[in-house]
Amino acid sequence: MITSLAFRLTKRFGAKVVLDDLTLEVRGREFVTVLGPSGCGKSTALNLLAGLIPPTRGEIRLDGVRIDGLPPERRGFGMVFQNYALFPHLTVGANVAFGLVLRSRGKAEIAERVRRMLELVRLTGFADRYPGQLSGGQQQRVAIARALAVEPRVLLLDEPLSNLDTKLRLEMRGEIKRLHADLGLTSIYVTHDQAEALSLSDRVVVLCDGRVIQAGTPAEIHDRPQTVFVADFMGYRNFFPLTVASEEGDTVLARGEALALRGRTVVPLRPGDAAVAAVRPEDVETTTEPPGPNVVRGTVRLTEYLGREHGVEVALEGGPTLTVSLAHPVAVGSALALRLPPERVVILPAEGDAR
Amino acid sequence: MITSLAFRLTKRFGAKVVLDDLTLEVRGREFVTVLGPSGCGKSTALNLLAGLIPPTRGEIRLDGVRIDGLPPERRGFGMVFQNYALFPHLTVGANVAFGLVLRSRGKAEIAERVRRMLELVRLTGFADRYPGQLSGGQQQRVAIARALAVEPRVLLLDEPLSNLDTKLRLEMRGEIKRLHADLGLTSIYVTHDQAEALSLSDRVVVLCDGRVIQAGTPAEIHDRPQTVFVADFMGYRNFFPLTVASEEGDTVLARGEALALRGRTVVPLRPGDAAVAAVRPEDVETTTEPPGPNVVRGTVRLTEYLGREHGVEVALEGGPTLTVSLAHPVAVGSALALRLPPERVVILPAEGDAR
Amino acid sequence: MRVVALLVPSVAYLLAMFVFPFAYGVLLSLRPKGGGVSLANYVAFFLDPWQARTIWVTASIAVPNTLLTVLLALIVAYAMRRGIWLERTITTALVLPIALGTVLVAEGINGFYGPKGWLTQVLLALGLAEPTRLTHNYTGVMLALFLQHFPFCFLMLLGYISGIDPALEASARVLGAGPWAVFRRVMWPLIAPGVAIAGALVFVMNFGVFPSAVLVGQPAGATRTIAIAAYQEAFEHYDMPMASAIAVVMGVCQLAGLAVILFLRRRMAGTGVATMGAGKR
Amino acid sequence: MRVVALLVPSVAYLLAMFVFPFAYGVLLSLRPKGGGVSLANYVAFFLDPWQARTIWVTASIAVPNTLLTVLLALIVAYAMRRGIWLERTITTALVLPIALGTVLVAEGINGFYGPKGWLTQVLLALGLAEPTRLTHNYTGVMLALFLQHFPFCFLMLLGYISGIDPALEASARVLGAGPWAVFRRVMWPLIAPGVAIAGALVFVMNFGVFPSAVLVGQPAGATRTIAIAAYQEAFEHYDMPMASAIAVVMGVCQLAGLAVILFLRRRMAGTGVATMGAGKR
Repeated sequence: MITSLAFRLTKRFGAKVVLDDLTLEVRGREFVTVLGPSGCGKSTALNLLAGLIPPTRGEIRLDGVRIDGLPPERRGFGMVFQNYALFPHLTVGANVAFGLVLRSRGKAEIAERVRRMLELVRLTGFADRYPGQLSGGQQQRVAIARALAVEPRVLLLDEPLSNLDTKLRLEMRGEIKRLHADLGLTSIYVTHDQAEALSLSDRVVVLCDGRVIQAGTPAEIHDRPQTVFVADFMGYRNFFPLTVASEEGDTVLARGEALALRGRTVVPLRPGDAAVAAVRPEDVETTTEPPGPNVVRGTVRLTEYLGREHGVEVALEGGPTLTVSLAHPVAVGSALALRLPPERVVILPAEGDAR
Repeated sequence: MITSLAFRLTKRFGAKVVLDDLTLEVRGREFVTVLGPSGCGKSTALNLLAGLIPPTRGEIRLDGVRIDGLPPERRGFGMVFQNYALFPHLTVGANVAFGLVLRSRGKAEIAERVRRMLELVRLTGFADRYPGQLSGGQQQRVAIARALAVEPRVLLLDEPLSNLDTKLRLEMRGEIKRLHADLGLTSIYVTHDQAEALSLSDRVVVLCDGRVIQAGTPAEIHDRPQTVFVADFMGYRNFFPLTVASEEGDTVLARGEALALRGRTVVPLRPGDAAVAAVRPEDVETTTEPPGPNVVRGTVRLTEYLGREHGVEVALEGGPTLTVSLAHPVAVGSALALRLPPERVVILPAEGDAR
Repeated sequence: MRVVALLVPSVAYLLAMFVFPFAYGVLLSLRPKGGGVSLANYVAFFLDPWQARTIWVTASIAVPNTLLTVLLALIVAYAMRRGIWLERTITTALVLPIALGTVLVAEGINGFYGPKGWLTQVLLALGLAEPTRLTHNYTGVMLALFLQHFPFCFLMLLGYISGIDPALEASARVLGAGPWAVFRRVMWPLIAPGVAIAGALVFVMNFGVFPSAVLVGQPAGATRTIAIAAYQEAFEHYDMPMASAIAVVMGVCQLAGLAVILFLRRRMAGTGVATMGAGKR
Repeated sequence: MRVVALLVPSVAYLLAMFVFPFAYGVLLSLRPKGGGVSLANYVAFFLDPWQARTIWVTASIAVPNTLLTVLLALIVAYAMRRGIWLERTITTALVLPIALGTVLVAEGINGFYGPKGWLTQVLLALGLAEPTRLTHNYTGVMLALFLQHFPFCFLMLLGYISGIDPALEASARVLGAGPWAVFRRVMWPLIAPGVAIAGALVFVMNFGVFPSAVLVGQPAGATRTIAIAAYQEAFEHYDMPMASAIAVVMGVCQLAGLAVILFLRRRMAGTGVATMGAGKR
């Protein structure tokens, strides 16, 4: 069990800055997710931590001791790769035993530990198969068992679910969560999927162009995004550029040509500031209230059946489009009055280049 | 505009039956989705329709005329591939113009049509770029523009969104929906993603091991799955093997050692039949009712933050695990009383090998 | 760092081993037997028609043979791009000549195509041919070079072509392209760089033709290639500086051929017919 | 169907072209000059020590040279698996000998390594060596074969090794494997099939050595290889049946070498050290 993994890393490839002073301290048993779009530097960060590529500048301390000088094989980490990276010439059992054999454990101990690991990932009886004979989900479970077999001080996971089907992804997400909790692991998880980040993590770090945009608990990131970029990533699908009209505490009223919205602020705003109002499709509700701030009217343009809900695209009077999620079906062309609850609207500073 | 595309196709590779008499009639302007796990034969079906591989047996009729003897270039279909399959040596404009050039259209007509197509997929100004210079989502849009440029009689889409990020996938789904509606297309869409199938389709065909398991509107498939396989695919995550105790109309009561559930049936069941009760995590609610049919008690074992909801795994008294989705957080270890509303529980026949 | 430290000496030695002999040859060619430093050897070569015409002789073998080899290899490799029946057997048969070496190929050619060979006898028996001479002349050298270089060229192109994503072809078909349009508009532009490389390699090997020209050719006349001229100076007249000069002339001719191939490739790219990265994704 | 119809005749012709010469040779070897059908040629070859010892001479060149070439190529290709500085230049330098042909390589070797060559003179000047003879003997042939076959072998192995998913190595490192353990436990088992193929090819080419054995070797003695014996029968004594018999003996030796390589590869696979599909995913 470790107490903390602290690092501060910069990586350049030629003139391109891939990671710009990424600083983070992960506590023991914590599950931290690095969330960002492809190319934001999140996989590079994981490779730097594992020692697979050298940092341009920076340090890594495990329980206060610098480990950035150590080669990967002496860091005692576990890593799960996006494409599984199982050894194709070894059986499942030999794959899981790989790290233990290198640590010169006794034969009986290795056999017992491999058995336990396969049981843990629910693959008892698969020890003699080869990776090529397994399905994607089974291969991913072997990769996890192999990384866990050596009791890693820190478990690094590089988009481990992105090659799986939707259904399998959901199942494996639960599996990872369970293993992390049951085994008391310290995990750093890299993904571009917000649902994975929210459901798995104790803490989420949102990365963009090699820089941390926001970090916090899943609830903080989900409910209190500080930039349009984070809000967009967190499922706010409606963005309206407005101007702040008035403020009281952490609530402001913002106006534009077509609509006026009252909403929460996370970053302080002053009257006259350019702002962007963000709202999720699920937070919009139908209403019978008369038009006014936070109540809008529009015409249904497109509907999408989503099982329990109906995704509806509404053309608002005055131009903008609002995407909403309703419990009951509506007909294309019909008129709707909608309320955007102020406690669910987030007013963010408009930053030209925040994306 | 076509009136109907009817086919009946069987495909064997050696001894393996990949498609077993897949029969379907697609009407003009219809959006039909073939849904199934990987390896179920859905991509093979699309390749047979396009003429890229010959069927072992069967026929394809477009508006009553047999077209299965025609080579792919004479069927007049459009196809969008999972990996985009853009021509890397041609510019975006030349890619989109490809089919028009082969049809010997005039220069001015081609230029105008390419311009309109790129506008349609919101890529105006990208005509002179090469595919390698575009992001995944942009490449996918070029692939769609290229397929649409020739005004295909039928548009075939082979998991077109599976290589994209979560957020982009959502955006492109809307885009495809919009194009299908605006242009009056007839589309056949292949996917393993239930959300895509539900949101896009007029009709969904669920395929398993080359055979149709169930076909119907998205709502039918979603609300009235006929087998455990379909229910599993449609997000029913809780399955309890029970025995039917009594029936009244399309409602039955089923019992097991740990719980008794009243629920809807889709396929008729008789007392004594082995059955499986299926319920979605979102349909379970907390309750204060005393224990009885459809009311269960258990202990919270694991929780997952999902943004607006909390995924909770509950160990029920008597053994089984129930996954539920609650609006408010609960602590691990706390006791819960839960109600499984009878109108939301589906009782299905137990079929040993239905998966 | 450690890797570099280990690598530098070995790479340096390899470079020395491979490059120095040629640098040595160039310097040697400038020191004619008579003494001093001059271009005398080159002047002598170009003024002696018996020597100078070897350039033309070699080119008349190398150029058509390169075109023929590349064209046939391209056709066969393209037809086999999605795998065919007995692929392994056929590939093995094609690689036999490499494995068995120049001499045995030459002997096989003499036996099969020679005046008493099977082919001639079968053709004569069928009344299909006059007794034509196919060996110990230009034709014999062409056959030998083809047998030796076709397999290389074929395997290179097959690797190149089968690396192209099959979805590109499928996509072109659905868009309305027949087999020929698929080749011309999609596959050829993607294959062209590979064809240029294969062609360059075959040309350079053809231009250096030596054993075949001796064994199944007419080394004193119609197939007296420039390599034979160099060989005679070096190992019959023991005039190493002159041999080196001839070798340098040969190298320049090979470079000229490569330049032409590169020029053609670039022109095709310029007119939009060719190339923008190979098919592998 | 149409494709098959087009392909069958061309493939048939190619097979005929490549396979028949060798079938012809085998039949010819069974019809000795004296007449009749017998094994007389083979008996004569094995009873004449001057002829029979060419097998031993050839093997003593081919076997060590194959081991040396494959080992060095493997080391360099493995070290270069993730690309290195000046890769293009180094690769070009290595390919020069192929391009320039056997004769020029031989000449370069004589010039560089010969008694008056640069290497000897530098070594002498530095007082580092006795004036050793490096050419026109066993060493000369070894050098020439190495220069010719190393590039092939290196490029084949580099292609094979760089096709292995780098994540496998990364994953082994993180699991606790140092560079040597990575090679022994992960990379070598995956590379072994490629090494076997490259070794087989180099061995077969080495065993057929002819021009190098003549030009930089001692063709009348220490480097009188089996190919030289065949050449002399065919083109000096004009005894084609005898030459064919020698060629068949050579082919059998080559096959025996291949069998040994395949046996070694299979044994490694059996003990779990090697192979289960290459690295490409």
